[in-house]
Amino acid sequence: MTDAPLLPLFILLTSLLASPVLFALPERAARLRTAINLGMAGVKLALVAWLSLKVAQGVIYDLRFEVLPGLEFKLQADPLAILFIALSAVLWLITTVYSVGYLEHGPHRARFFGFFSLCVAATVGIAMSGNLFTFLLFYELLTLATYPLVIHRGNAEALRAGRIYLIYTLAGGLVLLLGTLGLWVLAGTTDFVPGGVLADVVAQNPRAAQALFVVLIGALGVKAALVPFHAWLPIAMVAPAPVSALLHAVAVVKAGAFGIMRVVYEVFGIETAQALGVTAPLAMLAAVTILYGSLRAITQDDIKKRLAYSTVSQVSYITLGVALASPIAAVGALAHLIHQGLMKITMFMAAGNLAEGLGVKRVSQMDGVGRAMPGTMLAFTLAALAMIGLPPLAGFVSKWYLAQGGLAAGQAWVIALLLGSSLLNAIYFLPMLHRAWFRDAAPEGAGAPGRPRIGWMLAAPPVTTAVLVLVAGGFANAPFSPLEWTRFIVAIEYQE
Amino acid sequence: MSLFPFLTAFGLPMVLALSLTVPQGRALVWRMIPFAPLPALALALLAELPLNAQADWLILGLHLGLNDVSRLFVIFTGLLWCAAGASARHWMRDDPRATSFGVMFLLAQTGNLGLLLAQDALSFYAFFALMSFASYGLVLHNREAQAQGAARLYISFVILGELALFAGLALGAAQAGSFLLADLRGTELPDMAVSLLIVGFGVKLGIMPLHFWLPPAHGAAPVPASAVLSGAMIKAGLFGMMAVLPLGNVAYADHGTVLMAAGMVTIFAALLLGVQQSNPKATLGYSSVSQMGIMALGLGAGLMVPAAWAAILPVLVFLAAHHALAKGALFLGTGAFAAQSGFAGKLAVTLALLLPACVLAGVPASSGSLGKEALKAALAAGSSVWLPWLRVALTLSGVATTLLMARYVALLWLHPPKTPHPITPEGVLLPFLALAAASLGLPLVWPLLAQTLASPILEGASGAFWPVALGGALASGVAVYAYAQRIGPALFVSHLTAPFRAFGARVGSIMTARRRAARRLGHAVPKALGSTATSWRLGQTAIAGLIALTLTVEMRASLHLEAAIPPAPQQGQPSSQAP
Amino acid sequence: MTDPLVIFDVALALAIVALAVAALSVRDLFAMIVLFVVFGLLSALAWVRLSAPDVALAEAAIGAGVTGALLLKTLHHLRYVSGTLGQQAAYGVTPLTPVPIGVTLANAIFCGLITLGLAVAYLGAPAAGPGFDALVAEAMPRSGVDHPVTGVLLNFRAYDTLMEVVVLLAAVVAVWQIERGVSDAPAPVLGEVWQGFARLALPATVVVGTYLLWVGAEAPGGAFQGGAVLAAVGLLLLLTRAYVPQPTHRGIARGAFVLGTGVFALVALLVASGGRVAFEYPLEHAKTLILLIEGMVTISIAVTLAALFHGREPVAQTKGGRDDT
Amino acid sequence: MTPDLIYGLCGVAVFGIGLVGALCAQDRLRRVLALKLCSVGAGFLLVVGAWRTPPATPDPVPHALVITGIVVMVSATAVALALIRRLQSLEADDER
Amino acid sequence: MSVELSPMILAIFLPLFGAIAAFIAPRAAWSIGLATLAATTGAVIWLARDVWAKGAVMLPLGGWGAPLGIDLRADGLSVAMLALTSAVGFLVSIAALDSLKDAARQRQYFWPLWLLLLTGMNGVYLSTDLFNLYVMIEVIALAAVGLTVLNGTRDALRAGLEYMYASILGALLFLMGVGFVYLHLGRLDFAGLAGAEVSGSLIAAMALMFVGLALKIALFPLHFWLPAAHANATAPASALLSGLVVKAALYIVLRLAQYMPFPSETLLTLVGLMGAGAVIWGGIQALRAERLKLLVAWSTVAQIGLIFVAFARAGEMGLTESWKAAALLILAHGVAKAAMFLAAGRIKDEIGHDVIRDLDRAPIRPTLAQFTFALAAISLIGLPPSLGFIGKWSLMEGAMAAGYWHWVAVTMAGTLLSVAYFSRVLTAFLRFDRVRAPVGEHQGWALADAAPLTLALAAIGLGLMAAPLLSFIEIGYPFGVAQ
Repeated sequence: MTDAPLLPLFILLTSLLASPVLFALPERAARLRTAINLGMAGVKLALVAWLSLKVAQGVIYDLRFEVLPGLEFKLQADPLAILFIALSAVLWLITTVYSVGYLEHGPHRARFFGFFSLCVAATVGIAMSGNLFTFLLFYELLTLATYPLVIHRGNAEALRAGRIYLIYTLAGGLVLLLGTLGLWVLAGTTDFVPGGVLADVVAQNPRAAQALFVVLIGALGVKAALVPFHAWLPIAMVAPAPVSALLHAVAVVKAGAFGIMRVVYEVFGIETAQALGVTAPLAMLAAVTILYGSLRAITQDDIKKRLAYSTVSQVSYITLGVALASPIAAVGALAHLIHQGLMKITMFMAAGNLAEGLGVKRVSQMDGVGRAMPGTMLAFTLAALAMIGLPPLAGFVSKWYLAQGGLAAGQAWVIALLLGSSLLNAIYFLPMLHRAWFRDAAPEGAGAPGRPRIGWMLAAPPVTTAVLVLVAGGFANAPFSPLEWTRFIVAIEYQE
Repeated sequence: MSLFPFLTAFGLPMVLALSLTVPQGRALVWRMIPFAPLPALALALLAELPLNAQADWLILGLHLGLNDVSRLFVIFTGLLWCAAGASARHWMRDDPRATSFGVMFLLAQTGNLGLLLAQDALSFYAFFALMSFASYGLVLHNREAQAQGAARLYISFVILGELALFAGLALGAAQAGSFLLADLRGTELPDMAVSLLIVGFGVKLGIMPLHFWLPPAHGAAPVPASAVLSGAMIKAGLFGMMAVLPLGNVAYADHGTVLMAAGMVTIFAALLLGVQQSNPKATLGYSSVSQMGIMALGLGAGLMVPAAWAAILPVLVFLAAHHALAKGALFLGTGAFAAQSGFAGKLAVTLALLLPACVLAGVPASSGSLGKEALKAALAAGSSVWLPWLRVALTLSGVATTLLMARYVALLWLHPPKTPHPITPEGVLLPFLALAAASLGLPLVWPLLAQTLASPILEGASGAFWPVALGGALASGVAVYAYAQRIGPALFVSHLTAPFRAFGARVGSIMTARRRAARRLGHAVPKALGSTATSWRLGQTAIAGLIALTLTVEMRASLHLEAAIPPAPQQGQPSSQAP
Repeated sequence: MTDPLVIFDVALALAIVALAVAALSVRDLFAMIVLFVVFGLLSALAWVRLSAPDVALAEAAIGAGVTGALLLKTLHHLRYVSGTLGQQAAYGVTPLTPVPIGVTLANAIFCGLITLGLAVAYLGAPAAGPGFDALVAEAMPRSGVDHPVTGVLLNFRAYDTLMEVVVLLAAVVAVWQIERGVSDAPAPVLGEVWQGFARLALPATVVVGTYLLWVGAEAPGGAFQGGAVLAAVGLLLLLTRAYVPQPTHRGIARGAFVLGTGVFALVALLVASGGRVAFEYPLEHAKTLILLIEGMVTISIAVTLAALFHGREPVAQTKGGRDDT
Repeated sequence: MTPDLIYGLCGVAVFGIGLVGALCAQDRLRRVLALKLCSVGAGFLLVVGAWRTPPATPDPVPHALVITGIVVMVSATAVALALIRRLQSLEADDER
Repeated sequence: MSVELSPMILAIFLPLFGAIAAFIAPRAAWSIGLATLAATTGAVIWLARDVWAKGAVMLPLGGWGAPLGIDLRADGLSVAMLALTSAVGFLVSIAALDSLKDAARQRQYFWPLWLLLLTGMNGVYLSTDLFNLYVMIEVIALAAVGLTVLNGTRDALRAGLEYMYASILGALLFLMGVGFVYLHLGRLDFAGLAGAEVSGSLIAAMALMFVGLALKIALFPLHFWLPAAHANATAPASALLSGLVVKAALYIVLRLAQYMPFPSETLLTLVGLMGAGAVIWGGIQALRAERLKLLVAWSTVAQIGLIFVAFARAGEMGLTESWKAAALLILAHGVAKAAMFLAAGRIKDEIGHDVIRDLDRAPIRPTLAQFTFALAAISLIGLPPSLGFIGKWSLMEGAMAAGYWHWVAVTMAGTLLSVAYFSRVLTAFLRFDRVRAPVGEHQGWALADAAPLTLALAAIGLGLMAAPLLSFIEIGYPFGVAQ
C-alpha cells in the first residue's frame, strides 16, 4: 500500500478548493490572489511530481466512493493519468503566470481565476477518473467551468461564441451520458480497465457495441473537435488569450482526446475495438479532420482563428494514433498529447502577446513583428517549426512515431497523410514566419508604434514553453521525458 | 519453302516506294500505302511455323525465316504500319514533300519488316540500317530548324549505333563461325561483342544514356512517322537483342547488371526529363524511353540469369506489343487532336486518348499492368539480389508513366500540336481509334495470337491500382503547383479556398435562413398554440378528456385481463407491508 | 313501480337534476343562486329520504344556506362595483371571451362520456356493499357518545374533523388576507320588514343552534349544524347592522377562529399518556371531552362562518384607502 | 328500483352536470356554483353508499365524511368568492 | 401525567400550533414561524432516526386502527418527503425574512398560511387514508392559494383564482374517486386498497383521482394554471409552491400507484406521453418566456413532466424500479427549484424587474444570486454531480435497461431544451456590453442570498449522497423489492 493514499485527492483539491477562495476575494486583492494562484499551482506541481515518482515505483492509487448502488465515484492514478496531470500541472503554472500578466487591469478577475482553477480541477479530475462515470462528472464540470472563461469579455460576440460552445459541449455531454449509461447497462460497469470491459458484450451483441462506440466517440469528438463537431473551437477563440491557450492546449480538446484514448484502450480494449471493426473508421475520421483543419487554417487571416483550425487538425493526430491500433502509433499519439500542448500553448501565448503588445491580430498585420518582439516571435517560430515537424523539435518526434506506427499497422497511407499535413502546416505557418522576419513593418500598420510594453509575466511563459518544445524533442529518449513515459503507458495498454 | 512469300512481305513496300518516284502512279500508290504490310501480316498470321527460306545467292547468302517470337513482332509491327500508313495518307495529302515522305516511310517499313524476317546477321544488319537511315528523312521531314537539329542528333546516334552493331555482329559472327543468327544465339560471345551489341541496339531502344536522340526525333517527325518510330522501330532494338544475343544460354552478369541499372535509371530519369517537355510528342517520346527501360530490365535479368529467360521472353514480347499499340495510338491520337478544330472535338479526342494513356500507365486489367505483373513474376526466377529493386522499380514505373501521361494530356491543351496544313479529321481519327481499340483489346486477343507464349500473361495477377492513382495524384499536385506558379501563390491560395468559402457561405446562408425560419416558427407556433389553448380554455377540456381517456383505457385493460388470464396478475403488486 | 315512494324518489331525483341544469343555464345570476339554494334544499330532502338526517341538516344549513348567502353577498358586491345594482337582472359581470362551439361541444361530450362511465361503474358496484357498519357498531360503546355520526366525527375519525376545522381556519386566514382594507361596496342591509323579522328570529335561532349542538351526542345534529345555525345569527346581526365589526374586535375574532382548532388539537395531544395515543380519549372522560371539543368547535364554526360572510378583516374606517399590497 | 339506485344515478348526473359547468362556464360565480354542484354529486354517492335497506341503519362513516366535505366546500367557496370580490374591485378600479 | 409524544403527531401538530400562534400574534409571527420550523425539523429528524432504526412505523390515531380509525405511517419515502419539506421550508422561511421585510401585511399573513400549508403537507406524507388525504389537500389548497395571492397584485389574483378553481376541481374529482372506492370496498385505508379486486368502481375511482391529482400537479396538459400562479406569487411563496406544494400531490400519486391494482401498461404509456408533452411544451414555453420567474415556472412544468416520464417509464417491471427515479427527481426538483425561485426573487429585488431581455442592461449585478441561479440550473438541467443528474441517470438507466429508447430520447430532448432556456438567462447575467452605467459599484451580495445558496449547494451536493439517500428511501420497501 501507499504512505499517502489520498494523494490524488489532494492534487484535485489544490485547485478545487482554491476556486471558492478566489471567488470570494475582493476584486482589489490582486496580490493575494496572485499569491494563492501561484502557490496552489506550485503545490500542485510538487504533489504531481511526488505522485509520478510513486506511480513509477508501482504504487497503485485507487479511491472509491459509492454514489448509487454499484456506481462509484472513482479516482485512480495510473501512468496515463499521470501523463495528463503532469501536462496540466506544468501548463497551469505557466498559464497562471501569463494570465496574471494578461489580465492585470481587466475586470472580473475574481471570477476569472475562480473558474480558471475550477477548470484545472476538472482537467485533473478527468485525468484521474477511474471510470467513465467519474469521467462524465468532470467532463461536465469542465464544460461549465470553461463557459464563463470563454465569454469573459462579456460582449455580444463572446456571448455568441459562448452559447455555441455551450450548446456543442453540453449536447456532447448529454450524448456522453447516454453512452455512459449504455456502457453501464451493457457491461454492468463503467470502469477503465486496460484491455477493456466489453469483450463479452462484443462477442454477444456486436451491433450494440458498435453503436456504443459511435455514441461515445461522437460525444468525446465534440470536445476533441473531430469533424464535423469542430465548429465551436474556432468560434471560441474570442476568449482571452490565456483561455484559448488553456482550451486548446490543456483542458478542453485534450479532455476529448484523452477520453477517446480511455474509451478505445480501457473501455473497449484495443483488440476488441479492432475486432469490432471500429478503429479504421475512426482513423479515417481523424484523417479527414487533420486535412480539413489544415485546409481551413490556410484561409484564416485572424491569427487565433488560424491557430484554432490548426488545433482542430493537430489534436486529431492523437485520435489517429489511437485508432491505428499499433503500439508505436500509440506512443506517437500519447507523446503528441504532450507535445501539441506545449506547441500550441506557446503559439497562443505568443499570439496574445502580439495582440497585447502591438495590437496585431491578423496575419496580414504581422509584417516585421519579429523585430518588434523578438523573444515572443522566436518562441512562436520554434513552435511553428515544431508543428510542421522539423527535427529535432517535439512535433517531429510524435510524427515520426505516428508514421512508424502506420507502417507497422500496414497502413502506409498514414505517411502520405502526415506528409500532406506537414505540407499544409508549412503552407499556413511559413507565411506567418516570413512576414514576421523577412518583411519590414508597414509604416502606419498596427505593429508600427515604438517598442511594445509587455511585462515579463507575458514574455516569459511562451519562451519557457518554447524551450520545453525544444527539450521534449531533443531529449526525447532521456528518462522521464514524455516519450519515455508514453512507452511505459503503451506497454500497459497493450498489455505487453 | 518458297522464298516468294518472304519477298512479297518486304518487297511490296519497297516496290511501292520505288513506284512513288513515278509521278503518274502516285495517287494510286498513296492509296495502297496502308496495305503495304499486308503480305507480311498474312504471312505471319497464316503460315505454319517454323518457317525458313534461304537464297544463298543473294548478298552473302540470304536467310529468312519466321519463328514464334518474330511472328508476333511482325503482327504488331505490321498492324502499326497499316494504321500509320492510313493516317499518313491523309496527313500528307496536301504536303509539298509528300512524295519524299512516302518513299522514306515505305523504305523504313521495308527495313523494319525485313529485319524481323532476317535470319542471318548481314541481312539483319542491312535491313536495320535501311530502316534507321530511312527514318532520318522522316525525322527531318518538315525541315524546320528544330527538325534539323533533331535529325542531326538522330543521325549521329544512328551512326554510332550502326558502328557498334556492326562491330558487335562482326565479332560475334567471328566467334560463332557463322552468320546465322541462330548460331550467334547459341555461341558464347565475347564480352566485347556483347557490349557492342548492347550499345548498338540500345541506341535504337533509347536506353539511357543513349536516348538523347529519341525524344527530339519523335517530337519532330510528322505524326504518322512518330507513331511508327516509337511504336515499331524502337522495338527493332529489342528484337535485335533477342535475335542476336545468346540469351538463355550464356550468363553475362556484368552486362546484365549494367543493363538493369541503366533500365532502372531510364525508367525514372525519363520521367524527370519528360515532364519538363513542352511538346506533347516529345513527352510521349520520353515515355517510350521510360518504357524501354522496362525492357532493359527484362533483358538485363535474362543476361544475368539465363535460366530466367524462358519466362521473361514471352513477357517482353507482350510488353513490346502492348507498347507498340498504345504508343502508336497515342501518337496518332496526337495527330487526330491537332486535326480537330473545335473544342468539343478536341475534348472528345482527349477523352479517347485517355484510354491508351491509361493502358500505358497500367490501369488494372489493362495490358500494361498485366505485362508488368507478369514481368514481376517472371523476374522471380532471376537474380534474387535484384529482385526487390526490380519489383519496386516496376511498380513505381506505373507512377512514372501516369505522370508522363498526365503531362502529355496537359501539354496537348497547353501547347496544342500543329498540323502543317488543314487535315480531314476523320482520316486521321480512324486509324487512331483502331489502334486504341487494339491496345485495349490486346489482353483478349493475345492468347489467340501468341498461343504458348501467352501463358505467363494469363497466369499473372491483374495488378494494383494505386501506382496509377498515386501518379495521378502527384500529377494533379504538380498541375496545381504549376497553376499556382502561374497565377501567383496568394491568388492561388484564394482560388484554392474559393470553393470552401463558397461552400461555407452557402451553408452559412442556408443555415441562417433556416435558423431564422426555425426561430420564427419556434416563436410563432408555440405562441399561437399557447394563446389558442388559453382563449379556448383547452386545459379545461383536457381535464374531461383525460378522465374519459383514462376510464376507457383502464376499462379496456381490465376487460382484457379478465378475458385473458383470470385471476389477473396486476402491475405494481401491493406490498406485503399492509398496515 | 307500485311503491309510491319510488315515484317520489324518481320525481325528486329528476327535480334535483333539473334544478342543477337550470341553475347552470339560467342567465340571471340572482336566479341562478336562488335555483341553487332550492337545489340544495331538495338535495337535503333526498338525503333525509336516504336516512341521513345529519347530512341533510348540514347541507341545508351550510351547503344551501351559508353558501347561498355567500354567493348573494358576492353578487351584491359585484353588482355594486360594476354599477349594475339598479338593474333588474344580474347577468354575467365578468368579461367573456368566446370559445368555439366545438370546444364546448367536446367538453359536453367528454362529460357525458364520463357520466356514462361513472354510471356504469356505479351500477356495477355491489348494492349496499361493504361498509363500516359492523366496526362502528362494535366500537360505539367505547366512543363516549350515542350517536354514531358524532362518534365517527369526534372520535373514530376525529383527526379528519380536526383537519376540517383547520380548513375552516385556513379559509378565514386566506379570506382576511385576500380582502383587505375598506370595502368599496357597502355591506348589504336587509329591508325594514326583514329587519323586524330578524330581530324576532334571533333568539329562536340561538336556541335552535344550541339545541342542535347538544342533541348531537344522541341524535342527528352536532357541532357543524349547530355552528351553522349560530352562524345564521351572526349573519342576521351583520345584515341588520345590529353588529358592525370593529377593528378592536380583531383580537377576539382571531381567538374565536382558533378556539375550536386549538382546543381540539390540545385535547387530542394531551390525552396521549399512559399508553394511549393521540386522539385516544380515556373512556371515562370521553363524553366530557367530546362535548368540550364540540362546544369550542361550534363557537369557532359560528364565528368563522359569519366572518367568511363578512369577508374582510375589520379595519379602521378613518384610515381610508387601502394598506400595503 | 331502490332509492339508492335512483339517487346514486342522480348523484352521478349532478356530478356530471357540475363538471360540464365547471369546464364550460366563464362567469366566475357560475364556475364556483358548478364546483359546488360537483361536491353535492360526490356527497350523493357517499350517502347512497352508506344507505342500507331499512330497517337497517345506514353506515355512519360516510355521513360524517359528507358533513366534513360540506364544511370543506364552504370554506373553499368562501375563499374563491373573496378572490372574486377582490379581483372585481381591482378591475373596477382599472376601468374607472 | 406525562404526555407521550410521537414524532409523527408532532410533525403535524407543531406547525398547526405554530400557525395558530402566528395568527393570534402577528407581530411575533416570524419568530414563531422560525421556531416552529426548527421544532418541526427536529421532529422529522427524530422520526427519521426511528425509521432508520426500526423500519416503517405506524401510529393508530385514537387507538382505533384502520379501517375505522386513521393510521399514520412513516416509511423511508415519507420521511424523505418530510425532510425535504422541512429543510426547504426552513431555508425558504429564512429567505422570506429578508424578502418580506418591507411588506408588513404580507409578513403578517405569510407565516400562518405557510405553517398551515406545512401542516397539510406533513399530514399528506404521513397519511394512510384516502379521505384524510382529501381533507389534507384541501388544507394545502386553501393555504397555497392564500400564499399565491399574498402580494395582492391583479395578476397574482387572477392566477390565484384560476389556481383555486383547478385546485377545488382536482380535490372534488379526488373526492368522487373516494366515493367510488367506498362503494367498492367499504373502507378507505391504503391497506384496504392493497389487494383489492379490479372493478368498474375502482377503475372509475382511479381515473378520477389520477386526473384530479394531475390537475393539482399541473401535469401537461393540465398545467394551464401553474405558470401564471407560480410566476406572479411573491418569491418565497413561489419557492414553496413550486418546490414543495406540487410534490404533495405527486407523492399521493406515488402512493396510490403503490397500493392500487393499477396502472396498466397502457395507462403508464399515457402518463409517459403526458410527461413527454410537458417536457417538450414546458421547454418551448420557457424558451419563449419574457420574464425570469415565468421561465422558472415553465421549467417547473417541464420538470414535472420529467418526473412523470421517470415514474412511467424508468424500468421494466412496472413501478418497482421506476418509483425510485421518480422519487429522486422529486427531491432534486424540490430543492433546486426552491433555490431557483428564491434566487430569481433576489435578482428581481436587486435589479428591480425580471425582464430577461433587459437583465443585461442593469448596472447592478447580484452576483451571488446569479451564481445561485446557475447552480440550481445545473441541478435542474441534470448535470453531474447534482441530485438532478442522479435522478436523470436512474431514469435513463431504467429506461435503457427496459429498452425504452424513445423515452431516453425524450429525456435528452428535455435536457437540451433546459440547457437552451437556462442559457438565455445565464447569458444575460454575464453580458456587460449593454450596460450604460459603470458596473461593479454594487455587486448585490446580501445575507439573504445565504438561504438560496445553501439550497442550491445542497441540490448539487446531494448527488454525491445519492446512495445513502436511496437506501433510506427504500426503507419499508414502498413498492416491494424487485423480484
